[in-house]
Amino acid sequence: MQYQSQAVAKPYFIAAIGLFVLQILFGLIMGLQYVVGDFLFPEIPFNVARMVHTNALIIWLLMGFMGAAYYLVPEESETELFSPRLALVTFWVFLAAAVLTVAGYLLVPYATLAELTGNHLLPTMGREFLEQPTITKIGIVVVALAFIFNVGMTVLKGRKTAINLVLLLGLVGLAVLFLFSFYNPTNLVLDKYYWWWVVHLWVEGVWELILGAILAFVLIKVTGVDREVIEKWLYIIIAMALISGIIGTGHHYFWIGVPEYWQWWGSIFSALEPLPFFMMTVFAFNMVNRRRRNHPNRAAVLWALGTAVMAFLGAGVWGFLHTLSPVNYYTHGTQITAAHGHMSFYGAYVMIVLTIISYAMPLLRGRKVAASNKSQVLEMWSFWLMTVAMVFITFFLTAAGILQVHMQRVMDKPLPFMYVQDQIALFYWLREGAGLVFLIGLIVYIASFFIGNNEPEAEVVPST
Amino acid sequence: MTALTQTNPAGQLNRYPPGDLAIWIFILAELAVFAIFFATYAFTRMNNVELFNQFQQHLDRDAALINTLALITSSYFVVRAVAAIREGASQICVRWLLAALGMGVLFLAVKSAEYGHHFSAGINLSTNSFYMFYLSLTFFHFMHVIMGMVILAAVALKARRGGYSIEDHTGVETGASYWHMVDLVWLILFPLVYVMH
Amino acid sequence: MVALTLVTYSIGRLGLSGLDIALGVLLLALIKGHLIGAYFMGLNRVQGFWRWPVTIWLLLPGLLITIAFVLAEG
Amino acid sequence: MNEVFTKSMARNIFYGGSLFFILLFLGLTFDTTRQLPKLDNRQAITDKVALGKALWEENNCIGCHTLLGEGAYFAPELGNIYKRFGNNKAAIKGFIMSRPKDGIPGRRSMPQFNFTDEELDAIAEFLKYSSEINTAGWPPNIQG
Repeated sequence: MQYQSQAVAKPYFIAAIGLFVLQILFGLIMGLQYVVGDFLFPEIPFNVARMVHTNALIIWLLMGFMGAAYYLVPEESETELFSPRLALVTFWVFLAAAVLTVAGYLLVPYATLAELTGNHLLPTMGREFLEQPTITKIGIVVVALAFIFNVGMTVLKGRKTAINLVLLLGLVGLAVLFLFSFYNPTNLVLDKYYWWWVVHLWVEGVWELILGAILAFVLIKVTGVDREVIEKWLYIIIAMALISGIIGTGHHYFWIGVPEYWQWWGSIFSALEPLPFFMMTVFAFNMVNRRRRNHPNRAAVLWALGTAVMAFLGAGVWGFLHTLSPVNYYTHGTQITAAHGHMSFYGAYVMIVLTIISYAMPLLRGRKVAASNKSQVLEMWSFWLMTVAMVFITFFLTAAGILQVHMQRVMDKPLPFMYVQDQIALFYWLREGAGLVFLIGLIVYIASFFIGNNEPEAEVVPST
Repeated sequence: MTALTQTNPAGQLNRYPPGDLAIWIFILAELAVFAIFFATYAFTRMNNVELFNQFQQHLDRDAALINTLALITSSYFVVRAVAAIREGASQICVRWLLAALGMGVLFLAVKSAEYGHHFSAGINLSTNSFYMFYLSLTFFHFMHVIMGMVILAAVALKARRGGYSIEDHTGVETGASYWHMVDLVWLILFPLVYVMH
Repeated sequence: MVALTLVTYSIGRLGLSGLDIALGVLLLALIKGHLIGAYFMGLNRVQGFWRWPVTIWLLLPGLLITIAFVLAEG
Repeated sequence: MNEVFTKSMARNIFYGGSLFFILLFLGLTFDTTRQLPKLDNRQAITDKVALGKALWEENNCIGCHTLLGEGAYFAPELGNIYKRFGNNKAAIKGFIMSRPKDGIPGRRSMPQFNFTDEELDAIAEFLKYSSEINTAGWPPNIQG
C-alpha cells in the first residue's frame, strides 16, 4: 500500500464479502423453493428471497467497485485520496441503506414497504432488479455522486492514466444510467424500453469499462508488463465492448412491443458481443505469459485469469447461445436465461471484484506483497470450488432450460408451465447440490482470511 | 491499375498493413458487422423473393451509380493523398484529401435526396422487410461515410499545419485505410441491394 | 473500376434478372472489392496474416450470398 | 513505423466508436418512439390499467412471474394470461382470490394478497392491456 488513504477500501471489501454471503444463503433458499414449493412459505415467499438474492448481488458488486476505485485511484494518480473522511461517511450511509432495505424486504410485506416509503409519490418500485424503495434509490444517487466527486477530484489533482480515466468514465456512466430507474411510465412498453437502459447498459456497457480498468490495473501489478501495452489493449477491448454492446441492447427488444427491426439489429450486434470477451481472455493470458516477474500473490493471478475465462464462457458463449432472435423466440424467459445470468454475473463481475480483493486485501492488512502460502492455497481451493460449482449450476440450469423449452414451447401439444416445472425437478435438485458446493467454496474463501496469518509471506518461486 | 500502385520501395513486403494496427482491428470488426448484415439480407430475401424483387425496382439506381462513382473516385483521391505525403508534399496531400471530402459530400447529398424521397413517400423501417434492410444497411453505411469524413477532415487539418512528414505519416494511412473500408462496403452493398435480383 | 461499375449499372438499368446475371454482378463486385483491398489499401504489399482479412471478408459473404440466391431460385 | 499499434489511436477508436454507436442507438430510439403508438396498445391505457400496473408493482409480481418474458422464472408467464384464461377477466380475479393463505403443502403457491374487488378488477384490466401489446408473435404458444 503506497498511500495512507487507500485504507478506506478495506471496509468496502469487508462489507462486500458480507453481502456476498447473504446473497448465497438466499440463493440456496430460492433453489430449495424451486423443488419444495412451500419451504418458508408464507414467511419468506420466493419473490422476497429473490429480491434479497439479486439486490444483495448488485449492492455488493457496487461496494466492490467502490472499494476497487478507492484502492486503485490514489495509486494510479500518485496522490492521496481527495477526502478519505467523505469516503468513510458514504460507506456507512451506503451500508445502512442496504441493511435497512433488506430488513424492509424481510420484515414487512412488499406492499406495506411501498406504502411506508411513499412509493405513490414517485413510483419506481416493483420492477425487476429495481425493487428498492424510491428513497433507497435516491440514497444510491447521493452516495454515487459523493463517490464520483471524491474519486474525480483525486484524478484531477493527480496523474491521469488510461486506467483512471476509463474507470471514472465507467462510474459516471453507471450513475447517469441509473437515473433512468426513476422513469416509470404506465405504458408498459416504454417502461421496459428504458428499464433496459439501466439493466443492459450497466452490465453490457459501462460495467465492462470498470471491469476492464480493474483487470488492467491488476495485470500491470502482477505481471510487470509495460503500462503502454496494457492500456492500449484496454482501450481496444472496451471499444469493442461498447461498439457491440450499445446496439446489442436490441437483443432485449425482440418481444416487448417495439418495432420488429430490433430483431435484426439486436441479433447482428449481439452476435459480436462475445468478441470483446474473447479478446479479454487472449489479452489476460498473453500478459501473464509475457510477465516480467513472478508475483508472489499467485491467488490474484489465478482470479484474474479466471475472470477472463469465465466472463468469456458466461457472457460470451452462454450469451450467444440464445441471443439470435429466432432462437430467443423459444428461449426467452426460461431457465436458459437463468443459466446465462448466473455464469455471466459470476464470471465477469463477481470474479473481478474477488480479483481486486485478492490483490489488495493482503496489502490492506499490512502484508508487504502477498498473503502467506497457506492462506493462498486455501483461497485457490475456494476459487476452484466456487468456479466449478458455478459451471455445474449453469449446466444444470441449461439442461432444465432445454427441457422446459421443448415441453412448453416446441412440442406439438405444449404443456402448462407448472406441469413442466415438475418434470424438470431433478435438475433443480442437482442445481441445489451444486449451490451447496458453492457455499462450501465461499466458506473456504472466508476461512482463507483467518488461517495462515501468523505464517511468513509467500515468496516468489523462481521459475525456470 | 499500375498508376494506383503504392509507392513503397519495390519488392519489399511489409508485415503490417498501412496505418495504425488499431484501426485495422476496428476495420475487421466493422467488416464483420457488414458481412453478417449482407448475409442476413440475402437469406431473408431467400424467403421473400417476390417482395424484395418488387420493391428493389423502386430504388433509384441512377443515384446509386453516382454514389458508387463518387466513392471510388474519392478513394482514388485518398490514394493520391497518401502517395503525396510519402514524398513529403503536405499541401498536395491536403488538396487530394479535400477533393476526396468533396466526393464524400456529393455522396451524402445524393443519398440524403434519396432518403428525402423515401420519407416523403411515408416509407420507414417498419414498412416491410425489404425497406427495413435497405434503410438499415444504407443508413448504417451513411453514418460510416460521415465518420470517415470526420476522420479525413481531421487528417487534412493536421496535414495543413504540417503535422505529417515523410518519416511520420501513419495518421494519413490510418484515415485512408478507414475510408477505403467505407468504399469497399459500398461496393458490395450497391449491387446486392440495388441490382441483384 | 469505373468500367466495371458501369457494367453493373447498365445491368440494373436494363432490368436484367436471373440467377446467372445476379451472380455475375456479384462476381464483378468481388473483383472490384479485391482491387480496392489489393491496391488502394495496399494489401498486396503486405505479407502474412494481415494480407488476407479483406479477401476472406469478400469471399465469405460472397459465398453466403451465392448460396442464398441459389436456394431462392431452387 | 516503429510503433505499429499506438495507444492514442486505440483511445481515439474507443471515443469515436462509442460516440458513433451512441448516436446510432439514439437514432433508432427516435424512430422506435415514433412507431410505438401503432404497437404498444396505448389507447387501452385507462386509469384502471394504471392502477393495475401500480398494484402489479407494489406487490412485486415480477418477483415470481415473467411479463412479456421478463422477470422471475418461478411462476407462469402473464403477458398472455388473459388469453390463456379464455379472454375471461373473472377467471383471473377468481384465481387470485382463491389462493390459500398458508400455501399448498409441498408445492409452489401464490400468496393471498387480500385485494378488494376494485383492485382485482384493475389487475385483470392491466393484464388484458398487456396481452394486447404487439409482441411480434411471442410467445410461441398459449402456454407462454
